[in-house]
Amino acid sequence: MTSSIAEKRDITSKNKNKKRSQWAEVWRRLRKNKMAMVGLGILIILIVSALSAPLIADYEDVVIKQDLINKLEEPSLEHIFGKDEFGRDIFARIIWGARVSLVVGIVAVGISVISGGTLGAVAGYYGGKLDTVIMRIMDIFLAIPSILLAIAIVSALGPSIINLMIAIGISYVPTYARIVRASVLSIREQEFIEAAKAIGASDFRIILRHIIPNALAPVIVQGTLGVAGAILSTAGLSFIGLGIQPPAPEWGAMLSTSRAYLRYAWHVTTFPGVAIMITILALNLLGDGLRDALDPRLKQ
Amino acid sequence: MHKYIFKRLLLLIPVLLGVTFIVFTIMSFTPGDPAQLILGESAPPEKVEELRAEMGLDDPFLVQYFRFVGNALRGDFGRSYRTKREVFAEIFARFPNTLILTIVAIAIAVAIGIPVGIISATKQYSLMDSISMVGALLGVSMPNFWLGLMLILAFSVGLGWLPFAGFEGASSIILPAITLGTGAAAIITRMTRSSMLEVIRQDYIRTARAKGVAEKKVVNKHALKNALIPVITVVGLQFGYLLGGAVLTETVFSWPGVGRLLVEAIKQKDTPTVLASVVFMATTFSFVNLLVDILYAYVDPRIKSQYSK
Amino acid sequence: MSKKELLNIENLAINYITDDGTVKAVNGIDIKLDKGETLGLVGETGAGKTTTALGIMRLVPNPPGKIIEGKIEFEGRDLLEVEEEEMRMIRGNKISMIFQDPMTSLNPVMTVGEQISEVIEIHQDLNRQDAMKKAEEMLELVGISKTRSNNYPHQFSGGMKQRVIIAISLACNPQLLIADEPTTALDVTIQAQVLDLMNDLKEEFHTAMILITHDLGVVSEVCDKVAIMYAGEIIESATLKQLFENPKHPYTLGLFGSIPNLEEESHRLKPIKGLMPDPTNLPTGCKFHPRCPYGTDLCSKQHPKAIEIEEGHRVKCLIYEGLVDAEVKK
Amino acid sequence: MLKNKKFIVILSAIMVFALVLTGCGPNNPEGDNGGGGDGEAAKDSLIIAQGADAKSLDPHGTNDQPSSRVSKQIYNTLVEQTVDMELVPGLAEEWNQVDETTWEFKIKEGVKFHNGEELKASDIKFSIDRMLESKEVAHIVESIESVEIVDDYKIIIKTAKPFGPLLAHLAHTATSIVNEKAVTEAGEDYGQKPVGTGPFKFVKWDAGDKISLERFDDYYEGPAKLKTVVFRNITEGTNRTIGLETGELDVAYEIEPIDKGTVANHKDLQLIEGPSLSMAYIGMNNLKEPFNNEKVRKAVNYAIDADSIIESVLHGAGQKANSPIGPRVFAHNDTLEPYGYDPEKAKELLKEAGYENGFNTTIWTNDNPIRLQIAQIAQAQLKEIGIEVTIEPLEWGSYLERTANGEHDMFILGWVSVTADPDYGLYPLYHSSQHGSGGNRSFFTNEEVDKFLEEGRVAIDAEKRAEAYKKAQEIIVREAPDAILYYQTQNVGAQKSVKGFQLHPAGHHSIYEVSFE
Repeated sequence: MTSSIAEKRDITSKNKNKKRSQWAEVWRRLRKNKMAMVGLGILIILIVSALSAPLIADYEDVVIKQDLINKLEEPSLEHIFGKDEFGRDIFARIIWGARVSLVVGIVAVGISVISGGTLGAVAGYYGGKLDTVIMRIMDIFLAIPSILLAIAIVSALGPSIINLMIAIGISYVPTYARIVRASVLSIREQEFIEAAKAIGASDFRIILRHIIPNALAPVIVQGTLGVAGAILSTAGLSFIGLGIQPPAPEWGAMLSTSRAYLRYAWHVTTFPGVAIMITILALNLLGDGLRDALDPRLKQ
Repeated sequence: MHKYIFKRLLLLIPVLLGVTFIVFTIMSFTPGDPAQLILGESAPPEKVEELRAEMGLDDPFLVQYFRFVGNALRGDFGRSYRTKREVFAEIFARFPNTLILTIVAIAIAVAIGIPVGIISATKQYSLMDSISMVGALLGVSMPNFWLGLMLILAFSVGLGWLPFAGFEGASSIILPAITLGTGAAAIITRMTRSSMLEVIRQDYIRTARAKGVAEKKVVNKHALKNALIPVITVVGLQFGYLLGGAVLTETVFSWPGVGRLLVEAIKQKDTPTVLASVVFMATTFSFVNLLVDILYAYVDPRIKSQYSK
Repeated sequence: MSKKELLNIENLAINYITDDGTVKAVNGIDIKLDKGETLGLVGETGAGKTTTALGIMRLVPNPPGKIIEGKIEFEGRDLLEVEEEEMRMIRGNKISMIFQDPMTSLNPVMTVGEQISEVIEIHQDLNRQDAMKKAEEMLELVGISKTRSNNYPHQFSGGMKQRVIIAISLACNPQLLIADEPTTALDVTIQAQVLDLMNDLKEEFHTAMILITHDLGVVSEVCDKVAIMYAGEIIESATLKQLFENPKHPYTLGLFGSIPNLEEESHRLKPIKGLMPDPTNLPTGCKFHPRCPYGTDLCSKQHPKAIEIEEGHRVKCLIYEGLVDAEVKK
Repeated sequence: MLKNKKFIVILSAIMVFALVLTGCGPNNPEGDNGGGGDGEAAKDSLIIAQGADAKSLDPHGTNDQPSSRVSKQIYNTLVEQTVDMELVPGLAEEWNQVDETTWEFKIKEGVKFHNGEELKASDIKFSIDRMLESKEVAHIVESIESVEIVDDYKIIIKTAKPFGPLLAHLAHTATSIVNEKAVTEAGEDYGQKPVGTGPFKFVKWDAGDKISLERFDDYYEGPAKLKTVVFRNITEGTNRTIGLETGELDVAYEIEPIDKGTVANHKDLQLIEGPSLSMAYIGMNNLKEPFNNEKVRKAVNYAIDADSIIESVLHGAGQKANSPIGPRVFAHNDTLEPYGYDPEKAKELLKEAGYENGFNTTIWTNDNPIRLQIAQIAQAQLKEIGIEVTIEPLEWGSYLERTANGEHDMFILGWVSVTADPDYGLYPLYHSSQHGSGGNRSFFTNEEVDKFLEEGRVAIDAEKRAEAYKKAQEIIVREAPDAILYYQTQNVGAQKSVKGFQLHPAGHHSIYEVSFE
């Protein structure tokens, strides 16, 4: 009896060690993927500049301060991206906008990952009726196009940055529930779960300690791409008038509110548009790289 | 197979009930009074009250919901709060426009995505591969309303080749369909490529080569059909996504589709229109899913035998 | 070159070039095979047996694989020199191959009939219907009812699938059949059946065969000649009799020591100590020296040459070059 | 194999279904939509773009601008208002006021409806009774107590109380005269099957896309010059200009301020600008601190620079307002001085009111881009005097509901005095009985103003009315319940070949006189 417990424990701890080295292995493979590293590099630059935004430009005095006399000013040495329709420095707004866009993207995905992941894990782990009920509800949500669900939620709750994150987050819950459920179903059958059950671990503990870490790979990949999707959704919502409150700088809102000036002041839409594109590009490159790095079949 | 299809259609009922319930809940329990909206900025409170009563908005939530379900079962989705028009007629006039836009967009996406994906997989690491992958990445990265605006500037204003807006004959669908389909084309390209790369590594491809099958045939006959299985899923998902996401494109191009109607209706708390549009969309979405699953069975005999069980 | 000679591989070297380094999978091997003869190619996983087989078919995946040097003479022509198109006409026709895992070697979305008839259509001047008819005959030949030619692979068991693959590989009556561990993935009871079937058909069609395996038992039943591979080299080759009666190389001896023998009384199995070397970082000198019970300093420095110790029996070991003094015993 | 066949059958069935559905879509490529000002001789088809689709062509079912713009071409009213806001006979040939509450109208003879019916007094009674029943437009005619038919061409309208602006109200597009038979026949679908007496008759409505009208040859004032008029729905403002440039549109309403120069300078295009009856204002909740303090409200007025808003948001397409009703509206008080931009004075007033260090507040707006821009400028300008404003965009529905409930601090709205009568422009916004959803969302309460507004309403004598309204305006501006910003200038872009287009200040322009050169 005791020996068997020791044995199982051994298996679990081995599994843990395996995990650690597995992440190191993933990182090693990821590092070799040049495109993924380019993506990661861009993201790091974005995050750093978002974090250091207050050092680059003062929010009150530059980002939201209007200068109507010099509105739509072309890029110059002083204002490298030019000025917008209120005479605000576009460069400063883009740097600050990185904060908003990244936060919206990450928090929205966080909401969907946590709620979708939990639902999916519970459904997949317990199976049976609970599974059926949860997944049917997810099917219902899936049948409502996600952008429309987001529109309905934002227009119901009112457009604000928090509601935006909630709306986008909720609309992608079913996606993550499905992904997590699928990987939980395959993991559930594996031996180390049996082992953990045998030593009397609680369900909660098993889900938290064993299943979730093992189901993480597809979620990480989807999540990276999901942040990109959330940023695009935010831009789309801004376009139909459900963006965040002005004058907070958000790339999608900058792009869509200045679209009337597209023909007269190229810089007003180009820079926010390019900022969005580069970010999405970087997230996609990283997501693809992660997918390859996490795919055990590619280990060779 | 029949049984399977029947079963799937049966499943549509609870899904639609669920969808309408969720939407009804959102519409009912959030601020904004339809009666007030109908009457506008200057309407005495008594008038608003009167209208509310007349519209049945004062009844308990569940009563309202089941009244809707009851009427809907008889094919009566009611009249729009905004236009007083029969919701069904309104949607029937506009839904086909969205559907045709989505179909053309997805057709463009498939027509571009699959061949480019195949070429780029079979010529992995070639210049062609790099170009198409960069193109695909740009395609998914671009906010599509922006793309649409620029397409209008280029092809309507600049070159004068294509109509700038509306649904005025076949040529007007080109720009909106490209706008809507670009993202999907990019996703399908990437999916086809990675799926193809995956399949090309499989043992049975080696078997085919060992049989002396020409490389072209290895790709087109042996690999493609297998590689298409995940691509079909993506195409199906994208179809649903485009159907819902068409609203942005519709707005840019003043396309008379149901997406714009729906957004307008949501904003105006026009519950009957919202419910009916969502029912239409969800039904179409479910049909597309079913179609995808049937296509699966067609492509993959393993799945077919599963359905027959 | 004797008239009977079918295949003559000389100094074949195949590398896999990856980011992690170059894997020397096949490292200057020589194989000779006559018509109708069966060669057993034996070695542990990773010894380079499958790569050798793919090399003969010219199907080494490129990238990362690359044939570095050597020649593969088949019916007097160097296969490494012929055009791809011509090579294609040889594959499945004059040389065919049976792969290790029947579960994944058949295309899941084509019927087995189609998969058999395809090879016939390519190489024989038959229309689709006749090819299908021939395919059905082949199915019957491997013991599957022709009524099942419309079935898909997933409707067959592993053993049946391997039979289908055998049907594919023999459909065009090849001169040479390469069977890469054809039975490893099968149940033990099925293994024997499949092996017997192959053997019978090979006899019937007078096909030469290279049987890749790590199972010396199988070899003893089927093969005329044996070549033992270790780390990309053939370290010992001989006739079946020579090898089983008089194994010379310490590694070969080790292989015999690691299988139970019912006839001889032996108290304990003697597994070969250690593991196969890292293919990206092969030892210098004799590749086997770190695991060899007789290994000396010299073994780690000098690469042994192949020594013919009796007719048809060649060994690569410094002991037989007389450079290392040791008495090799079972 | 058999299974495959079945599959194909199912697949094709689905395809056919899809095709049938899509077949219902529009497939009538517009024959002659080109001709960007190149003066094709026979061009008689006008394409007009506006920013939204009409809701309903039942004039009694809705009161929104996009619908009115179309309805205006289909229907007539008893009294009509010229572009100079002069009241002239419409379907009524003449009228006279019998006593304070009784009006007699003589109806033109021989006026035909599009369905061939002749206009009779019964149609007018039917129309007005129908308006009174309608939730959407009843408020426009609510003063009317009864309509009596004298004979086929004479009716008597009685109001419950004397009602000064009756004629102006009868000129409102919502009081369009419909045909009893047509309405009864169409039932609830009348909004899609309108029948009027106007110069153009309804042909087809492609929902969300366009409405096609055709010349009505029996129009009582003679047939229009154009054969067909199409109202297209082009949501994006910039695209309307693009459509003019590509020649796909002949007329585009509401050119974006930024695009005005493009249209004006284009060799084939003309920009038509003129005053409108609409006013924009920033409201304050007079019941809530600190806006219950007049000094604070005045400070806000001084702090906001309406000129800079007009300049940067409207690109000059507006006039600084000095009163809630504009100069085109009857009894506009032109002696009132608008609050100038004076941040120093604003700060002083704040100090006097006890808000030396300013305060935090919120400003609500809906998702109208113009209002969002105004909000941002106001936010920046109020910050100068120490008022920290948070902008909260709300959905129109909750915006209306919550401002009606008085939950707001500040908000941005506009008002159109469609009838060009001060009653329409002032009563809902400033009478204390209209608090909340009635229209007085500032919750302004002033007994004197109430009195003057009631006086103006019941008085018949124009001078007496004018005096009451001028006084009311004076008090309103003095008490500053809101910050009145500007009167908007309206504009229309058109091909140069389009002749005879006149802007109507109320926003619904008549196409009757329009032709191509």
